[in-house]
Amino acid sequence: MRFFSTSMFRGLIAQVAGTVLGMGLAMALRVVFGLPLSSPIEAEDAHIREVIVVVGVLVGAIAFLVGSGVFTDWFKWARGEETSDDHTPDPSKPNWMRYFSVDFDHKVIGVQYGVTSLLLLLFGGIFAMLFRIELSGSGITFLNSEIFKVLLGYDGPHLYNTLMSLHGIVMIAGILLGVGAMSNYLVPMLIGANDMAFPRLNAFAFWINVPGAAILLSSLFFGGFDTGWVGYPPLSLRAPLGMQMFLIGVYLVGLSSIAGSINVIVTTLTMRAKGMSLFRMPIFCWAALATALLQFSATQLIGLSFQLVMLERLMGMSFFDSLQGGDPVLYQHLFWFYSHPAVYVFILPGLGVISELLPVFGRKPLYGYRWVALSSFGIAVVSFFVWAHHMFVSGMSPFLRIPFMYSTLLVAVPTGVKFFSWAATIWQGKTIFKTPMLFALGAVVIFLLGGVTGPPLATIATDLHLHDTWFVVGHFHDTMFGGFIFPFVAAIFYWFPKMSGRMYNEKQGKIQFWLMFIGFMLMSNLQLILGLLGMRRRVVDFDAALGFDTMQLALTIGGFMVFFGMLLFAYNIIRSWTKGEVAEGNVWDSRSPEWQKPNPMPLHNYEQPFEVVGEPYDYGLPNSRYVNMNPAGGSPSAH
Amino acid sequence: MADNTESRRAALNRGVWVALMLAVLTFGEFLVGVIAPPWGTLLLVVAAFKAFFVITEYMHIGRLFSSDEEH
Amino acid sequence: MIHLLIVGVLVVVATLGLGLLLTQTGILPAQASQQAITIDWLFNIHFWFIAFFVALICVVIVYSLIVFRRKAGEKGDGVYMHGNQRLEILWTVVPIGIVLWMAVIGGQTLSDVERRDPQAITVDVFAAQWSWRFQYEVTTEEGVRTAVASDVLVLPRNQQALLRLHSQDVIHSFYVPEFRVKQDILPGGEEYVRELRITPNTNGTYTVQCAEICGQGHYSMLAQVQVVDGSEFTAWLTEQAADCNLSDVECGQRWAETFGCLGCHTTDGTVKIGPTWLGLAGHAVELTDGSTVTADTNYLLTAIVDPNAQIVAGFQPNVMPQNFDELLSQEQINQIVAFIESLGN
Amino acid sequence: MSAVESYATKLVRNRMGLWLFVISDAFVFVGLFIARMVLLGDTRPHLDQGLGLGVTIMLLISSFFMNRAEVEMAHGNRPAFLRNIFITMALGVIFLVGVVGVEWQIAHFGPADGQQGAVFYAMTGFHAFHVLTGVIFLFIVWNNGRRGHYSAEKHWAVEACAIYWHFVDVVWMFFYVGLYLLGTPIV
Repeated sequence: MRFFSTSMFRGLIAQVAGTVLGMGLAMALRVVFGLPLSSPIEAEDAHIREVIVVVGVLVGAIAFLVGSGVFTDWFKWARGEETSDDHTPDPSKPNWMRYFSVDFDHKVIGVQYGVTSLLLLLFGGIFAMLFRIELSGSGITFLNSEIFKVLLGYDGPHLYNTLMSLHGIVMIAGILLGVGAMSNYLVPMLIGANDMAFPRLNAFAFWINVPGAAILLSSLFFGGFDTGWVGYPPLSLRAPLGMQMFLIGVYLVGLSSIAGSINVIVTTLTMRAKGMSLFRMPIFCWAALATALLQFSATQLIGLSFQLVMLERLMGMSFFDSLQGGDPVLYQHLFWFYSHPAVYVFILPGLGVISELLPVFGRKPLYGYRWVALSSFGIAVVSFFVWAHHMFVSGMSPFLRIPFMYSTLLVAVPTGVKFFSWAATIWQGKTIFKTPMLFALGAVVIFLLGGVTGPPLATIATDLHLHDTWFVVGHFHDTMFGGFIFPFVAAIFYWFPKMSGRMYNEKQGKIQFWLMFIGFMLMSNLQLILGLLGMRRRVVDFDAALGFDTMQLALTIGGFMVFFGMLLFAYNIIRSWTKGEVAEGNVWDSRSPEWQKPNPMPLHNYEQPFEVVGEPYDYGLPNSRYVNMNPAGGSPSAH
Repeated sequence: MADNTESRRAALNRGVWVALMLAVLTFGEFLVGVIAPPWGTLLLVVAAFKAFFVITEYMHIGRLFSSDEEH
Repeated sequence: MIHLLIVGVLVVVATLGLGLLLTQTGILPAQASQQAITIDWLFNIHFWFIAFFVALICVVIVYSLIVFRRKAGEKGDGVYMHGNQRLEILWTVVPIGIVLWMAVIGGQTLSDVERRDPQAITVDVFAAQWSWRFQYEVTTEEGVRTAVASDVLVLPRNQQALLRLHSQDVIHSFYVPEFRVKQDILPGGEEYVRELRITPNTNGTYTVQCAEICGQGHYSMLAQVQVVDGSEFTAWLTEQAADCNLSDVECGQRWAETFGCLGCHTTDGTVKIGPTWLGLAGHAVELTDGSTVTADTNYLLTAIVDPNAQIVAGFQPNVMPQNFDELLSQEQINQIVAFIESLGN
Repeated sequence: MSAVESYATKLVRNRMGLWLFVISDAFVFVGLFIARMVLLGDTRPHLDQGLGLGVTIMLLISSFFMNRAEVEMAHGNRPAFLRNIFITMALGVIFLVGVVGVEWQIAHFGPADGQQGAVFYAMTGFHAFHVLTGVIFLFIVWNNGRRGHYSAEKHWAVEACAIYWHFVDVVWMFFYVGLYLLGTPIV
């Protein structure tokens, strides 16, 4: 019953009420201005409904935030009232309630991000499995089932397009939240801060995702959309109402990303422990900082491009419809200016986790720390100048193509530095094969595939063949699994004792790894081969004469292996959270400051600020310390 | 407050100078834009100049990089 | 040192194995154009680099994990080595050199692929949701210039074809895997027409696919490409340029095929994107506003030239192109109606 | 319990956070400006020049008063601060009325009329939304100042408000050129 007094519940109730209210408001305004509420002409009637629903949904999103209570402190400030900086939780409430309520503790927010992320990844996975069943053979069969028509009002190719588009964007939202989870949970802890710089902004940045995700998923019930996750106009101008839900949902998630990244930058730059110069930060913080720089700047342009599409749909303003004087290629420029750097937003934190874990389990220093740190920045900076490689065949000005080919190929250089450094770190290491390390190693291999399949796409002549084929799908899944999914799973296993105070089940973790690694290799290599053979992407059906049936069936099996691996993961962490073996002390024998504290992490991370006295990854160097946990007392607690 | 009077005067005067500068530039822009439209690039340069004034003088971007308080 | 030597040998072996696997097992479709030859040459260079890089990293990692792994009961840390400035500079500078070289040969390949032949024959490609139409300009024996439309792209072998790509609604993309090239097709006027040059070099039948998602029927937006000898091509074009001298119904069927009607409307009763034509003419049709009309000749004429006027229940407005009255002559429209009416029972 | 952080420490963070927000927001306007350059090129919408100059001057003068208000507060001169910030707010409202209330009504085209309508209403609309939020911010600061908040030492809210308001002004400097002065008018 206490669930009913949580922010989550109050927010969702407020969102429903707000949506209804907003729709009523829109209708009332139309009546006041003498506009019709319906029209005998089908197209016009649909447009009127769209305007009303969009206003309702926007009001609903704001209502969620007000209802959940994220704004409460800010409203107090606006009225000139003081608020307390002490966020010690109410002891009369059970601990689980904190995770469903507005809480300013970065560890709670980090877990909230993480759980929401995993939920979205689950939805994205279910969508993928649905259309994978369809794609396991030629002919349209499964998605023509009566049940879909009954449930959603549409089926067949349109359902495929909707599922495929939603799979893409829901996964991306899930990944963005996962990035938020890692940044929020880890950055303050690793740099010795007790919280983020702006705890309220942090809570806002998380909670805005909840209505955002709800709206995004609701597009399934508003007729879906058939544009893929890129939403290119003019197609997105003609898509059903579900398109608007996609645009609004992504916009809200993007807003979260911007707010969160500002927090990360300020926290990293101003709240480091004494003695922690930038080049003595744990390597993950470099990745988080580079990520945040991309997020806070580029995200605005996808927001803008989506708003312009919304305005074009709602008000008939012609930005992108070339039949009305707009320019469809302009949208692609605005969209990719974010969406290319976004890919690095997804992978940089993951690469940071890999760099963080390899030394701990290899018992060796991270090879070339400075180069690894700066390569994150190199990738971030270069990524601003490569967006048009998504547009080699788009019909943009031809003179743009060659410069973008050069800049894109240059991304290989800092990425290469990372690979060489990882290989050198692993070389001659006394590797301990615990689950987090398995996932980190798996990530290196998978990301390697993603890396080497990049240059054929970056080179225009070969891209002419590969663009919009399954090769792109394979390349992208390689980078996402190697750059995010595997490192994210590794990070959750690795810091699980910090979160819960307990250990995960090692055996299940290892089964999960092999299930996912083998399944993924099967899946992604077949995607790459299908693409090379010329199978275009985003099609519900393919000609049986092409002979792709067997490969597609195997691909589906690989996909399901990955899916079941993730289900096992969910089972493992849910069960271990309460039933796992109690994990005491420095489980991994790590030098990092957070492991010098008890598990789970104390409420206020470091009551006693620590001092950095050495390099972070000097494993194998006798008598070296990274942190002095008790600078006043002088007694070393870290080795 | 008496000890602040001098710095206050100086700050207010600075504000006046910036405003005058902006007014002159804006009027110039207007004339160029209305009389000689092809000089578009020049107008953007002038606008950037104005923006630079506001960012340094009114928005005090310098404070971002100074750790000590000015007053 | 001995370890590095073994790794070196293994890298060479793995590179050779992987490189041969990628270049010799036919993971690219058949080549059917001059452009494909050039592009595949570049693909093979990429494949060798991929093979080398994958081999290098994987061999080092796997070798280290197996040989140096922590054996049972072993304690202590790995070898302390925190970095080597020279090595780092080396593996930054060498890749820069490599990618610059790749970019240079990439640029050369591109200019090779896009080389213009002034003798190229021009074909106007019209893409619409969800059909293809190819239009040739022919000068008949009497010296009259006339357009020939076809739903099959016929191209002469060893002659460059200049495709001018037009879209009537959303973005599409012209893609024939065997030709290796692809170009998005933008809607809008002449300003948005994009060009693609292909020099087919092997006779055969291929498929044009739309490679940019364009809505419900995207998956079925296919057309046939036939590469034939030059003389055969000329004969085909002359034949097409002749007026349709068949019966109205047969001519109607021909227009329905060439102008893409059958991409959405079937003649066998299955429902695709639009209503089927089988058993349509003369029968009652329920509209979205709930009313019912009879599909007589007038209804069919309106449905072709102004498709949004009456939407059949269960179908969407704005799906069918609204410019058929510009594309087709009145005679052609009448013949299509005659064809639909022939399917009435 | 962690030590309560000092006002000065927080001020450094707040400034950095606000500036990051401003830079981030600037990307939207840069995007809009690029869209304008792509869609309109060397033409400009057909607009009332007098009105354009008028609202621009209003906004510039408001920035001047905003600066005065901040200087006065930094020197603890509350009445002058309140007076100046009120004038800023009033000028902001006049700007809004000038753009949304007058220019939008007398323009020769609506939002759905081709690229010039799309560009003009999008640019002024996005900017007007920022002016509106700025006016609300000014009102909150004015209202709290009236009730005795802020001092010469602690007035971050005033500084934040000033930075935001000047930012809105800076954006308009470019938008004024982009909408009213650049290129030849579309007839």
